[in-house]
Amino acid sequence: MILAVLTVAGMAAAMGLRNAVHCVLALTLGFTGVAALYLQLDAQFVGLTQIMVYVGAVAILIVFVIMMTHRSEPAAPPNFISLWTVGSAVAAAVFAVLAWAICASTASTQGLPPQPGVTVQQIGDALMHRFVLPLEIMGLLLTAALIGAVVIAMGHKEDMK
Amino acid sequence: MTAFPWLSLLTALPLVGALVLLAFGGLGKLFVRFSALAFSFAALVLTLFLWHNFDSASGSLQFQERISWIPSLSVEYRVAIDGLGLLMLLLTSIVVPIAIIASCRIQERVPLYYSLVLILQACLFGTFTSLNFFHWFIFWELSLIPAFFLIRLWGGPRRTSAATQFLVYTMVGSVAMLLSFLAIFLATHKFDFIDLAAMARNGQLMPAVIDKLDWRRFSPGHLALIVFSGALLGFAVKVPLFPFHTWLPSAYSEAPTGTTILLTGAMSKMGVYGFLRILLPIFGAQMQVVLTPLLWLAVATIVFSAYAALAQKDLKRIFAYSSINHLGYCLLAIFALAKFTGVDTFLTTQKYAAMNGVFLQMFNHGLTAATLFWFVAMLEKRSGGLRGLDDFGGLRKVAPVFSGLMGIALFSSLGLPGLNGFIGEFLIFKGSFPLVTWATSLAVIGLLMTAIFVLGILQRVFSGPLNRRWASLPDLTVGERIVLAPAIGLMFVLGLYPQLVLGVVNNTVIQLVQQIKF
Amino acid sequence: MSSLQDYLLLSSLLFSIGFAGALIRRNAILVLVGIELMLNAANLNFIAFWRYGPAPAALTGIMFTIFSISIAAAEAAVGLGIILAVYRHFRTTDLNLMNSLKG
Amino acid sequence: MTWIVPNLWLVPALPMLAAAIGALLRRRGRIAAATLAIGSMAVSFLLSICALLQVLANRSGGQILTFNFRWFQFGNEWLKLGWMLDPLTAIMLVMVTFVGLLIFIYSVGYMAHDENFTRFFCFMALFAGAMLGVVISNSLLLLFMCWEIVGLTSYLLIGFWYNKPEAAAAAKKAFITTRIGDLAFLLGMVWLYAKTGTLLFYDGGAGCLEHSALTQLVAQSTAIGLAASTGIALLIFCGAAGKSGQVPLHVWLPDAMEGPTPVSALIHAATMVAAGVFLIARIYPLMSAHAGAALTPTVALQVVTWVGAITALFAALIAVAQFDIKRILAYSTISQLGYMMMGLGVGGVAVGMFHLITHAFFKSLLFLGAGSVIHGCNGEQDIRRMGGLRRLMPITFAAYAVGMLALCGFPLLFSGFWSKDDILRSALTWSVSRVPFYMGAFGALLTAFYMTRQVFYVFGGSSRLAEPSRDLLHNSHATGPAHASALPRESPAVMTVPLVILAAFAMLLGFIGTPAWPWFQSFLDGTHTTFAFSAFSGLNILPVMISSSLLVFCGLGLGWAFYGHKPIESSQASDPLNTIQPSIFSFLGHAFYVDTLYSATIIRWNTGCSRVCDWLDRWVWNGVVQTVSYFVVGIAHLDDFFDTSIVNSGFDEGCQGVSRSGQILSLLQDGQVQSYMRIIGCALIVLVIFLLWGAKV
Repeated sequence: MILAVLTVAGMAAAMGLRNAVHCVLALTLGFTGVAALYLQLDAQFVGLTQIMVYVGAVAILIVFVIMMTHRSEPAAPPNFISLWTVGSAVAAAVFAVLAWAICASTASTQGLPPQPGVTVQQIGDALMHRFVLPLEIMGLLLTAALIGAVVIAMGHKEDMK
Repeated sequence: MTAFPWLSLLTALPLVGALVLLAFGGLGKLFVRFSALAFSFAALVLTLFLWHNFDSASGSLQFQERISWIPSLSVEYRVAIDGLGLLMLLLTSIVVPIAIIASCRIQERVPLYYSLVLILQACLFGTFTSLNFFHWFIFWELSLIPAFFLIRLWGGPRRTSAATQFLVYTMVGSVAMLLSFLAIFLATHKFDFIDLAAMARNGQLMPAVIDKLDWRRFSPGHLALIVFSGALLGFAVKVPLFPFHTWLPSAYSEAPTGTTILLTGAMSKMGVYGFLRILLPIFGAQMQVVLTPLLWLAVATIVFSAYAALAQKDLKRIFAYSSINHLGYCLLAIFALAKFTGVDTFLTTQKYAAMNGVFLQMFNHGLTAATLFWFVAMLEKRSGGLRGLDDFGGLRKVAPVFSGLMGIALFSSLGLPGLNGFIGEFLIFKGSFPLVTWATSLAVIGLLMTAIFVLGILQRVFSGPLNRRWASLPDLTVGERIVLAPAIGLMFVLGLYPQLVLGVVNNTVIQLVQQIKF
Repeated sequence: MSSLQDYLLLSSLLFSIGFAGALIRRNAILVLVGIELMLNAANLNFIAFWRYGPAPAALTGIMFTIFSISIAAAEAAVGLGIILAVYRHFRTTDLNLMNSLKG
Repeated sequence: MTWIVPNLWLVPALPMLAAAIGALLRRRGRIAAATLAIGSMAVSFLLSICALLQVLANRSGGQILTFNFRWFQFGNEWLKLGWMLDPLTAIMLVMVTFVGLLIFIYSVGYMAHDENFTRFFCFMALFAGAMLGVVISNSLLLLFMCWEIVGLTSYLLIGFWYNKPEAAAAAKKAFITTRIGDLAFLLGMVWLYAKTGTLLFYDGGAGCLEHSALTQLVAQSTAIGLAASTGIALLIFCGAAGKSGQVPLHVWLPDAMEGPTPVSALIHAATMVAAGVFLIARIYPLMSAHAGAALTPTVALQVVTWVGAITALFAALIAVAQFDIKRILAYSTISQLGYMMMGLGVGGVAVGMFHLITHAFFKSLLFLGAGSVIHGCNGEQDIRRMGGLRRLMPITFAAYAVGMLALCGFPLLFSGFWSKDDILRSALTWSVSRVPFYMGAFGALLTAFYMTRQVFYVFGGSSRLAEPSRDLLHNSHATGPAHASALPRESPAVMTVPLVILAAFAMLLGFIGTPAWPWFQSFLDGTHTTFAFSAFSGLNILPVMISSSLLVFCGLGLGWAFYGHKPIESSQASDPLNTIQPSIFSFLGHAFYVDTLYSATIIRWNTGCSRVCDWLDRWVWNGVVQTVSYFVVGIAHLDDFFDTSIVNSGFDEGCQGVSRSGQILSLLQDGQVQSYMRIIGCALIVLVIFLLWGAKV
């Protein structure tokens, strides 16, 4: 419960704060909260991955980019209010229907089953046997993303020269 | 047969000429005129070459080219000529140079004019050589377009309505014909004239049409007649057959005279050619069913046009009606050919005579009418465009050579023995008289009326006191005499020695007549 | 606490927050952040369903989450790269000013 | 001398060649043209003599010499032409070439001052060639072709002075009138061809005038009950009637006198008009073919006889009341042609042909004499303004008198007597009716009368040439003296010598066909004859001779009583006959108003017909088309309206609507990522609601 409040607060702050850097800091808090939730759900490996990837890599990346763009959010245009209200209204509506759906569902009320006891070795086995093809594709995807990101970021430099 | 494609070459030659004229039209009018003439003479030489190499002893289709084109529609490119096609090619090749020479009054858009003339020539060549309905019809229709523009752009004061009338009239006929042939195609899946004629000969064609089309609303006989009359309409408008002739006088008189020469000399033969090549072999049986009305129409064409010619004041209109009249004799003979079938030796001989007469008459009329319009062109050149019957008078005094030579052409048109017009008419009368006695006897009135209006021209234009206005009208120049001499000479040659033509076409005639079986 | 429904409600709340952020913020980077949030919400759902699902031994939820995180990382890298490139071009990261696709 | 048969074509070909060369000569080549024409005629004449000798030598053989050749082919047949040599051909050849030669020579003088001298000889030579072609041809087709060319040259020569509108009109009239007959001829020929399969007259048994063809023709009958042979013969006779000026196609011949006088002499007196008679003589086997042993003449011959008799009398009556010297001779020619036809009808080839030959000589003599008179009188043709020429033109007068007496049939000495007598004698014994005989006899009386009248008018009394013409009298007196200066004078020798030669023949030629020595008749029939005075005692011979002599004397006497007894003093004086019976005289003077009748009926009808046809063409046939086309154009306009205002504008509206809605919708597409996401969110909401709703229901 505390974790949930912490996470939601972090996330809301990440979305609500004005300063982008503050946002990222709040975001790390949110990410960490989510990781804690994973741990609570007996998914230790995923939780640690979450911390490493999101808190360790993505958040840092975002900070870099924010610094490189070096701009704070510009002054709100006249229609900022309407944008804000419409956006939050839609989001609220989405939450409303989702919540309604969740509450309406009969499946979601069952109790917690016994702990499965998942080891990292099991995960490794699954990755190497049953999910080997997605893993390879994932590797490819990451490589491509890496190269792509570099190319996108560099291509313009060459153009600008 | 993998022989050299002479006929395709012949058809392509004027087209190339037209392109050359359009491309190099900027080099001056003189260049255009001479190169147009050069191309038409090249075509003439090529035709004479074909004439020379034609095997008149066989009379069947020669110089054949046959290439599969759209097999699914049974369309193939098939061209060949027999005596009939050869004669028409020769006539076209003779008429076109005449038309080009006679067009020297044209001063505007000269390259376009001559290239249209050459395109028209190519279409004519195509029409006279094609044996497959598909590309035959393309040539047939395509020939309208240059003709239309020649009338529309260079014609007289009422050219617009004349050109439109011409186009619409012939188009309506063509559409009717197209529908008929589509009906036949749907039934037989054949477009080839020779194949269709063979089917008609075996009595398979119309049953097939009746079976396949399956229009229960019409009795079988009526259905066959409907298909026939569609095709008939297409040709009847072109020839023309009374009462589908009214486009002709205005078209002929409004067209520039060079074009009129083409229209009367070569294009009007397309209709008669169609009657001989297509209608008679394929629809002979239907023709026989409605023979009596057709004969009356032919007689009406002859008599009526001759009378109408008598009432005209414009030389070109007179000759236009005279053209209708002359081709009316051809139609009379063609209808007479459908009168009897069978192997009676006597009747077959009459048919040989009639069809030989038709051939000769077509050629002669082409030559004579072209020459007459040529004279009108020369007269217009001298008079500044006047060509009324009463605008002149006594021209023999100032232009004796002109009068004399035009007199020869006029008497040739009248059918004077010794000149070319006579033999054709004699053979037609000789052949038709035993076949359709009454119609032939009535048609004689046309001969009489022709004499009256021809002499009327001689009397009012060339005789009598000299009209002061033309006191200084120049006679024919030496150049004009030289170019006229072959045409006039040919009239004498054919009048005295018709075997020159008949010897070449006779075997074709025998074959065609023997193919009229149903 | 700790019923499936609660987790699901939490994840949908996170999703809505991320969605709201993506809708409201005009800084492209923060929009991207919103999207990351939505992805996290989805991941949380996966894990929750895995934990409460009938066959946790099959590890499908975990696997899915692992792959999703990887993709999210890649997406973040490429997305930020694009944002950098766009920034160089437009000299702004304000989404409202980037309307080249306007019809 | 058999070489002449295959080379007989040279006889017509030489003048034709001369004509062809003459046509290419320039106007200045006068001598060359005349030399060519006369030379070719002379050679043709010599060849004709050879032909005649050949026939004479061949008389015992009896067969007809032919030479046929192939002209062109149609189907499996060849159309053959050919020429032949029989007595008829030979005698005609000699006559045509001889008379032609003389007239050619005469023309050199007569046409001396004409600017189209070369053209004249070209036409004349062409005519001679064509006429000779008619004579020698062994094929009806070849005959017809030459026949038409003869008609053409006649047309050209009548209209020779083309700048005179009357001449041009007369030429046209001549051609068209004869053409009417010719077309019937054409039909007859085509019919004959269809029935017999050949147009050769004699072809070794296969010709159309030979026995097998004729029996076949006689056996077949037409729809109206006549034998085919009769129908064909009558149609061909129409052609002959047109050419020979038989009633009712005679109207062109008097008008044809607009041509130069040598033309009238050669073409419209001696040869061309006789071609019709010759044609009937040529196809006489066909005309007289009848089935079995019928004794009465065939229908065709009866028609020929009646037409001939009517023409003979009719034209003679008209001739009485004419004033133009050439018109009198023209009507006289028509009348004599009628006699010839009648002779053919009642007596056969020999009778008709004998008159044809004698007539050719004396009528060309008369025409040439008249030409000489006109030449001497500076172109005057009105006999009322002549007079007194007997002293001024003695040679002409003498020759003319011979011709006149020959034409009248003055007994014993002159050729006309014998030939006319022959006809009358045959008519008397005609088995069908005697009326033709009486008509012929009355015609003979009239002939003598009108010729006497003419001679007294022209040669008697004193010259009235100086008097102002009747037409000018009312207009002006000033032109009178100018005319008066030219006194009639004798023509040059080149004109008078032919006259004299012809006069000699006009007298002597009769003796080859007298009843006592019918050489001519037997020559044509191919039998031998001997000289025997006793023949005069035969049936009807002397009575007819005497009665016809009496008629001639009667006519001469009447003529003298009216015109010679009291010479005409003034050109204004009324004709004595006119004073007696003005209405009849004027009726005859206008030639029974036949021309007026024709122009009021046939010609007007014809013109009307042509107008109607033209009108129909312009308004009715074309009108139908125009109506249809206007209708179509109307529909097109309607269609156009429909197109532009409904279909097109509807389409336009649709297009605009689409683009407007596009504009509206493009507002959605604002390029704002967040708007899109917003919409996605909304969609998500809707989707979830929808799913839940669906799950519930």
